[in-house]
Amino acid sequence: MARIVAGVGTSHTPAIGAAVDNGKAGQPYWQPLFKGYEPAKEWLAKTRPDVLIIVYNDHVNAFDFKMIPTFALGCAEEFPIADEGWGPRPVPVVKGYPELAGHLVQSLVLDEFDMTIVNEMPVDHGLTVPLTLLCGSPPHWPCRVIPLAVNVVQYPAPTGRRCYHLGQAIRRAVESWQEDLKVVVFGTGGMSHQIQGPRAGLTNPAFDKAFLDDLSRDPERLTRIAPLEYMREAGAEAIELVMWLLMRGALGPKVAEVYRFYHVPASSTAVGNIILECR
Amino acid sequence: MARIVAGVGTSHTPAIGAAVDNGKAGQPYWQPLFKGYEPAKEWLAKTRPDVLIIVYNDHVNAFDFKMIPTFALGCAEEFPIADEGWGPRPVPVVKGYPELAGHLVQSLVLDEFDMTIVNEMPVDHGLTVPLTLLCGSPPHWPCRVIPLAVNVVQYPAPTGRRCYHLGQAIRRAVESWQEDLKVVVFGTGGMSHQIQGPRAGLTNPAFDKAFLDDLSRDPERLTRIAPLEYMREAGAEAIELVMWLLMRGALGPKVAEVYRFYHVPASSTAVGNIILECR
Amino acid sequence: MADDNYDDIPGTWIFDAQRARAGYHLNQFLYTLMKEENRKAFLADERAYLAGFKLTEAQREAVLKREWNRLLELGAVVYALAKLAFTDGRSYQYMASQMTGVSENEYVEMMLRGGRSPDGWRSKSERERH
Amino acid sequence: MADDNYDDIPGTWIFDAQRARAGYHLNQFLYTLMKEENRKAFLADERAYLAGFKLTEAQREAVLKREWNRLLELGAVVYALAKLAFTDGRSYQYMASQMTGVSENEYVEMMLRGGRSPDGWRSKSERERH
Ligand SMILES: [Fe+3]
Ligand SMILES: [Fe+3]
Repeated sequence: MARIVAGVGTSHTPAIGAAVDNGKAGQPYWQPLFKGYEPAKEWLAKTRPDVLIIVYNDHVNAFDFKMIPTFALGCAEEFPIADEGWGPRPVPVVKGYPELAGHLVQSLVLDEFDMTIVNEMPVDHGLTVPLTLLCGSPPHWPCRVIPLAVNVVQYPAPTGRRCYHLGQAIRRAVESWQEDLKVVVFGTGGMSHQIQGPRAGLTNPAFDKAFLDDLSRDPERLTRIAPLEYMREAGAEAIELVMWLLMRGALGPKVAEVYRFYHVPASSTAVGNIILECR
Repeated sequence: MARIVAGVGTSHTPAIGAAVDNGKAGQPYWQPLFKGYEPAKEWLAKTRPDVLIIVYNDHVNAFDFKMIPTFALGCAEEFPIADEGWGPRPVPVVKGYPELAGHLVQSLVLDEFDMTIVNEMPVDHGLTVPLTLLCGSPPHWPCRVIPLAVNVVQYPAPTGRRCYHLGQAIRRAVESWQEDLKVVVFGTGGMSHQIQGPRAGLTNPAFDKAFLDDLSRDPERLTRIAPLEYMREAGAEAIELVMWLLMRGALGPKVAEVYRFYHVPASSTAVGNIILECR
Repeated sequence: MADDNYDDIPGTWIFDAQRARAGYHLNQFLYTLMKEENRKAFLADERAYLAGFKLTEAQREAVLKREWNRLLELGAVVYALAKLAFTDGRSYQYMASQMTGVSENEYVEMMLRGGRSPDGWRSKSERERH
Repeated sequence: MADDNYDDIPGTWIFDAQRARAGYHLNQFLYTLMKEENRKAFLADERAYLAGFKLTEAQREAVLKREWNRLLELGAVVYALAKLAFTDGRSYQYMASQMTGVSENEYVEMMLRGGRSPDGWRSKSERERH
């Protein structure tokens, strides 16, 4: 039986990818951030998952405005790296897991989640920056990846509650897959950030800390945060945190926090990283 | 306040459109069918809705296999007629209602339905044949149309129960729109049909009659029909009937059946038409 | 949750995720037949046209031979497959008749008599008893 | 159901269905700036390039003048808008600084000091009291 063994929450700020790609990771601006991710990197190498389910959002790179899916599950053999305007990031192509992804779609639709099946899709920094942060710069990514793209660009994003429930359904779906697989779920984006308008640069460490605390202590409280509250308290783009709730939902009722890191700033964002193991 | 006043169930068999477009509607094969639709046509002309919400499925015309949305709501100003392989049907372009469609998406996503927003989309026979059957061949369609495309092509389609609940949510969403509008919902496709494989031509009038009966008498029973049961009893493509349940959900608890017509065959399908008024 | 025993229904192939994956390039090929210029190019040299798509050898042969049921089995979705029949100037009913192993006329006659009864076609065991 | 009082948040424009509709062609224009050849063509003759898109006069002027906040107001989505800044060889932080009315350096400094406090920015009434 396949099992989800842990979840990782992490920001996916594009500037982090650019810092690595341009050899700036050792500079004083970036050094504390990459140092803070070292333990998570070691944890993932030790955990050796077979599959990562990466919950992220596309930033108008794979999807233009013709179609905007709320939940899009990547079922392809592989996912090329998106050209976001300056050529694709120099990172390995992302290998999918079409058999398992097809099973997930089937199970989720019958479980009343209205998934969009995606058979061709480039992946942008939302997915590749977390891979870089957690896996470094290997010649090939260490495991297969199932991308789950969530619309958080056009309002309204799905509610945190809906995301949490989808996570729970993903857990059921993974557990009904016969193969013996170790699965880790990434929730990406956030933490507090506002990257547009006169309010740009808004950062709310208190909100972020409470969010990190309650991922293990009281996730139900987090599912009651209204979309507007994310925007008011933590910036318009903090709504991305609903993707962390999707990850959290997939971990089952009891988790143990095994690592946490928090840092301001990366470009205009607060950066958070947490590792939660299923208990 | 906008109100959903009635629902129409109707088949959308492409051969029906071809019969009209090629001037064959008066031939003995087709004459009984078009005669059977006359009362529904008169009913719609008398009812004069401002907006039709047409629940249908695309048949690999608007969507290729790159992306397959479970529920796609058309938010465009207008929808061109798809070229399904022999040039577009010679019928008027379909005018949308982007303001109301945008409101529906917003309301439905916050109500935890995982809609895909579609801003550009040609519409195929699934949507245009019902318009032809109910409105004839006018120079312009008599009202605006919001297309709701449901995936019933790649298994699994959404369950009947999920569709019914989406219909209920659409009713709530319409009723929270300030404008004074009369809305009619079309559920299209079906009835019993199997159009592929050694089993092609399968037709089950008893199943169809029970389905028509229970749309007003016991819709909850219909929501418990499993996907497999549609396929076993009424043909692989009878799964399209879940779109009639979506329509039924949008009508509220009490309806009166004001018209029914049933006919076999149109090409390989059984044809059904029902009109249900909200009470 | 998933009642996925649909392999038990005789005489049909359900287009699920697995079949969609197997038929992906086949369906992308069929999808191109929506355009007149592509239909012409295909008919002018079928093998050359097919060389532009990553079909399996079995899929390619089934296209060339118009083995309709085999194409369904190999992952064609019926709505895309119909575009191949239309390219040949055939009707949907012709294609359906070929799938059922009768002539187009016989198929049309069967539909006019009310279609095929579900009796004997609900499950493989019911089919065997028939 | 819908807590859609987000107009009450100061200093931001929420990209909702209505704004997406208003900005549809603007965003489709910005989307084309993902390609190097398009960026070159745009910079070579901005007005000529823009003529290929159904922008409103206000949107066109705001693009030419790089009025970043105005573009957000007129329906640009920020991720697409960033492609315009990149086309100019500018950084994301530059664009953000222009939106906040300070220099890029001042903006970067503010972020290094921990970013902007939410106090005074939660609602329009809180903003006025500040
Ligand atoms: Fe993001
Ligand atoms: Fe259909």
